[in-house]
Amino acid sequence: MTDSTTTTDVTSSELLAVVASRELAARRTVFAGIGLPTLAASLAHLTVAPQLEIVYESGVCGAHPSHLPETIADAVLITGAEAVLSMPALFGYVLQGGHIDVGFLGAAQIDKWGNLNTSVIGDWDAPKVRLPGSGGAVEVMANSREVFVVMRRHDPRSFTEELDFCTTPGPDRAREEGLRPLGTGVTRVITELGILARAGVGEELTLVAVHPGVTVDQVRANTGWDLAVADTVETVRPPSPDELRLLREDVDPDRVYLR
Amino acid sequence: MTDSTTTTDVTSSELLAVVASRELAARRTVFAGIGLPTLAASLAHLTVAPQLEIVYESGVCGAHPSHLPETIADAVLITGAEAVLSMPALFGYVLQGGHIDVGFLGAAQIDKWGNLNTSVIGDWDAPKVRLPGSGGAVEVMANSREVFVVMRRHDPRSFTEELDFCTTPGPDRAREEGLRPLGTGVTRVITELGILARAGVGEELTLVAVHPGVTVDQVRANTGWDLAVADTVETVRPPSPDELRLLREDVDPDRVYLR
Amino acid sequence: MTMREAVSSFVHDGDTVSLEGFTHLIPTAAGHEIIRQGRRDLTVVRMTADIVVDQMLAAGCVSRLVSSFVGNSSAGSLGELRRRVEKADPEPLVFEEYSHYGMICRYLAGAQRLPFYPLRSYGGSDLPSVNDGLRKVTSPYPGPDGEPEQVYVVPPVNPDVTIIHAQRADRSGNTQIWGLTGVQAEAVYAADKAVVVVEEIVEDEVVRSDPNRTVIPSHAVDAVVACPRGAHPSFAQGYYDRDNAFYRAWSGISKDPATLQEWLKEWVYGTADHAEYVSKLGEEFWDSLAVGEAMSLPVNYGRRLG
Amino acid sequence: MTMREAVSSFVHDGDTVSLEGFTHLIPTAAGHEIIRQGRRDLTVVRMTADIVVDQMLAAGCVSRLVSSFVGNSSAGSLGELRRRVEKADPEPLVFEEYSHYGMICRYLAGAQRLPFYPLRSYGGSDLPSVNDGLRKVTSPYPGPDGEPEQVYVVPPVNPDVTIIHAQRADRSGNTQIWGLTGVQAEAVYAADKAVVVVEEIVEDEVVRSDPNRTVIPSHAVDAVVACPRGAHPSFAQGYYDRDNAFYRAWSGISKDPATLQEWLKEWVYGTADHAEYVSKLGEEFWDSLAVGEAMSLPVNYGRRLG
Repeated sequence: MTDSTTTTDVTSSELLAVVASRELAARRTVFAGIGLPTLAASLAHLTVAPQLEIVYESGVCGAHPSHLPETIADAVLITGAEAVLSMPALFGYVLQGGHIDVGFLGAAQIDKWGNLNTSVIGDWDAPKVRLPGSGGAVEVMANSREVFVVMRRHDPRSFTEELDFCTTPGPDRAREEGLRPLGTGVTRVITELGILARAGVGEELTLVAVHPGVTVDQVRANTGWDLAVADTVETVRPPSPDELRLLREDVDPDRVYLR
Repeated sequence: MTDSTTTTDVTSSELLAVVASRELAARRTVFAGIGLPTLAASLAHLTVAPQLEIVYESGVCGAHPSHLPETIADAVLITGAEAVLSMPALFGYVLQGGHIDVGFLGAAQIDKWGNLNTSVIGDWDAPKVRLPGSGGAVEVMANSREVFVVMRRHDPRSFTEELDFCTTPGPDRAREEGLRPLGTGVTRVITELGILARAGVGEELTLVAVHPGVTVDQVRANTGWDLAVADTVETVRPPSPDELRLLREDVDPDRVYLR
Repeated sequence: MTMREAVSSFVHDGDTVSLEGFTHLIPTAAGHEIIRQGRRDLTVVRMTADIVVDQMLAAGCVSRLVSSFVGNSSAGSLGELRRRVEKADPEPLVFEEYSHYGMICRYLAGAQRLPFYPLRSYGGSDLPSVNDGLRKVTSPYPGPDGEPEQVYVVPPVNPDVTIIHAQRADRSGNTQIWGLTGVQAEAVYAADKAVVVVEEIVEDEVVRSDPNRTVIPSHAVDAVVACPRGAHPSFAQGYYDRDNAFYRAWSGISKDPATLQEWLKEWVYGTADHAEYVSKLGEEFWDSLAVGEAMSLPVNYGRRLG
Repeated sequence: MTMREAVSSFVHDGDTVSLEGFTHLIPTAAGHEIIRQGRRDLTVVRMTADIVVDQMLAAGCVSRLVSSFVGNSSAGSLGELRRRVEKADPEPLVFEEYSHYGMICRYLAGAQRLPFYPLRSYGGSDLPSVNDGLRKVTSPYPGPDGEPEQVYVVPPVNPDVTIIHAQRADRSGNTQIWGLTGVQAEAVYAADKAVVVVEEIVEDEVVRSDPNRTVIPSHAVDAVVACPRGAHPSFAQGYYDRDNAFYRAWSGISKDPATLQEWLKEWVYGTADHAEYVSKLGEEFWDSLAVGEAMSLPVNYGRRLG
C-alpha cells in the first residue's frame, strides 16, 4: 500500500489499529466491536489511554481476558470481568445514558456527513446485497460523545455522495428532523489511505492526514464526493517499533486479527 | 367483638387472617404486605392454596423464611428465596406485566367503589393528618387481577361516601378518565364485622357475609354510605380448630402479629 | 418435559416465536426441534438472527423475521437468509428491521405491558421509512431549550412463546444464568408462554442458595426442558466454549442450497433429538470445547441467629 | 475517600440528593454526615422517606421532598415530617407525592436520558391534581380496541448526586450488592455524581470472581467510601440485621421536637463520624444484630484451556 521503508513489513490491519489507538488518547470509555476496534482499544490501553475502559455491546464492562477475544461476547471476556450487565442496562443506562466517550463503528458506505449504511446495497425492498443491518450502530452513533469509523476499503463505492440507505444517521440528519442526539457523530474516519476528520455538527468530513507515500489526489480520487481537504495535510507517523511490538506480542500474539 | 362460643378466644387479627386466607383458594400469585396479608397468605399456603407464591413489594419471589418476617424486606425473606428481583423488574415485569392474581391492600379510607385513600385526612395541601401515601398501592390496584382489602376498623370515617383524597383509584375511576387498567379492582373487603364483595367494574361493594353475632344493621350503621346488601347474607364460618392451630403453631408461633 | 413435548405444546403453526440469547446461550436445540416438527408460517423474533435462524429459514418454518442484525456474527453470511431477502428464493421473507436497542425496547414494552417504549434512536434514519413500527411521540414536558421535544418510540412485542437457553433451573422453573444475561428476562416476561431450556435441572437448594442469580422466577415459566449442550454452536459460560470453527464453516454450508439441505438432513432430520446430535458430534469434539474452572467466590446471605 | 470528604465534595447547599435503599442498605451514615456538615435547602429524593429523612428534616437540611412513602415503615410515624407537612412547623416542606412505580420510572427515565417514562398507573387518581409531574401521552399505536390509547408518564429525575449503601466495592468503584438490590443502579445512573458507601472495600479479585454480582460498574461511580455498619438501623444482608427496636422507638423520639433534637445532639452532632456512632452503640449491641452464615454455592465462570 505504501512503499515507505518503515512500514514495509506492517500489515493494513496493524496500521489501522495503531492509528486508531492514538486517537483514543486520554479517553475514558470506548464502546468497541471485535476486530480492529478491540485491537486499537487494547493497544491504547497500553500506550496513550491507561484509564481506558472497553465496553462491549454484549454487556461486558472492564474485561480482563486471558486470551484475545474472538467475538464481543467471547467467554474469556466474561471470566474475570469487573461487571456484566443485562442488555437493557447496557444500552439504556450506559450507552443512552451518555457514559460512552468514543464509539467505534464500521460500515459498507459512509457519506460526507458521517452517515452510515450497513443495511443494503441497492433498494431496501429488493436489495442487491442484504447486509447485517444496524446491530447497535444506530444507538452508538446517537449516544456516544464521538464516533470513530474504521474503513478497510477506501474507494468511491464506500465513500459515497449518496448512501443506498441510511441505517445510522449522524446528528446532522437527526437535527433536520428536529431531534437532538447527544454526541457529535463521526469525528474520525481511519482508512488505508489516511484520516478524515470532522469537528462537529454542520461540518463535512475533511482530509487531515495521509499515510506516507499516499497523495491527496489519490485520496480525492478514491472518495465518491468532492472531498474537502485541510489547509495542512499531515503525514501519518508510521507505527513505531514499540507500538508494533506491543500489538504483536502483547495484544494479539496468536495473530487472531493481525492477518 | 362477637360472643360466639367458638370464637371467644379468637383475636381480631386471627379472625381477619383466617377469613382472608380462605379467599385465596386456588390463587397462584399474591402481592402481599407484612402483617395480616402475610399471615393470610402463609395460612392459605398451608390450607386452600398450596401452589400460592407470595410476591413481596421489596422484590422477593418464593420466600422460604426461617422466621416469620417482620417487614416486607426482612433478611429472612431473602435467605433461601427462589428469586430476588430489582424494583424495576418487580414493578414493571411482575406487577404491571400482569402476573399478580391477588393484591392485598389496606387504607385509611375506602369508598363504595373500592377507591382508597392513604395520603391525607383533610386537605392535601394542609392536611389534618399526613398519612404515608401510596407506596406501591396505586400499582397494585391498577395491575392485579383483583384486590383484597383488609380493614381492622369498620366505621363511617373509614368506610366513607367521599374520600378526603383518592390516592389509589379502582378501575371505575380510571375508566371515567378513559384508561383501562388490567384488573377488576377491589373484590373483597374483609373487616371485623364481615365481608363486602364486588364482582367487577360498575358494581358497588355489597355486604355478603357477617361474622357470627353481627347483624346487617350493625354493618350498615358502621358504613358511611348507603350499603348495598346481598339477597342472602351468609354468616362467616368461624375459624376452625385446624386453621387456628396452623396459624398459631406454624405461621406465627412467636406471635409477632397475632396480638 | 422433553424438548419434543415442549415444542409440540407451545409452538404452533403461525405463532410468533422469540428465540433470545446474545451470542451466549442461543437456543439452537429448540430451533432444531421446531424444524423436526415441521412448523410453518412462524414469525421469528430474534435480535441477532444467526445460524439457527438461517437453518429454520432453510427448513421452511419462517415467513416473517423481526430482527436487528442478520448475519453470521463476524464470521460471514447467512446464505439462506440472503437468498430469501435478495431473491425471494425459494420464497419471500417478510423482514422487520430494527436496531438492537429498538428490539430491546420492544421487549421492555412487552414485558411491562406498555403501549410503547421511547428511545433516543432513529432521528434521521431511513429505517422509519421502511418500518411503520417506528413512530414519534411529543413529550408532555418541555425540552432542554424550553421547546416541545420529540422522541421515537417502538411498539411492544408480545410473542406467543419465548424460548431461551440457560445454565440451570429448578423443577418449578426458577432459572439461573451467569455470564451474559442479555435480554432473556424481558423476552420471557413479554411472552404469553415461556419455555426455558437448561444445561441441567438442579435441586431447589442450589437455586435458593443464591436467589440473586435467578434471572427468571418460576411464575414466568411454563416449561423447563433439560437439554445439555443445547446451545451449540454457541456457548454456555462455565459449561462449554463456542464452536468458532462451525461459525466459520456455516458461510460455506449455507452458500449452496443443496449443501445446506444436506446438512439439515444429516444433523437435524437425521437425528431423533438433541441427545443424538450431541453423541453424533462425538466425545473428542466435546473435549475440544471443554472449559476449566473459574469459580465465583461465595457471598454470605446471612442466617438469623436464635 | 472518607465520608466527610465525600459529602463535602459532592453534596452542596441547594442540591438535589437521592438517597436510595428500599428497607435494605439505607445510607443512614451519609445522611448523618450531611447533617453534621449543616447542608441547607436540599431536595431529597427517596422512595421510602423514613427515619433518616425525618432526621435530616429535623436538622433543617431539607426544603423539598420527592417521595412515594412517608412513614416509619410499619412501625409508626415520622414526627418531624408530620409537623412540617401538617403545620409547617418549624417551617414548610415542599412535598412532591408519587407512587413507588412512579418514582422507579422517574429513575428509569433519568438513567436512560429519556424525556419521560410511561406507566399504567394514576388513571382516576387525585395525585395528578396535586402533582404537575404526572401527565398523559397518547400512544401513536391504536389500543386493543382500535381506538387511541392514553397512558400516564412521569418526568426523569436527575439528581445532582445519588448516595447509596452497598455491601462491597473494589477501589475503582465496581459495586456488588446481594439480597434486595432495589432501585440503586437506576438511581446511580440517573445522577450527575454518585457516591457509593460500602461495608467493605475488597480486592479486585473478589469482585472479578463474580462479575454478574456487580450491580454498578465503576464508570458510574465518583467516590467509594468505606463505612462499616453505615446502614444502621436498616440492615446489610449477610453483615448485620435490622434494628427493629430502634424503628419502634423512633415514633416516640420523633413525636416531641425537643426529644428529637436531643437525640440528634447525642448521636449525630455528638459523634465525630460514623465510627464513633458505631462504637458508642457498643459491642454488645452489635452482637445482638449479628447474623450467621448462609453461603451461596459458587458457580463456574469457566477458563479457556490451552
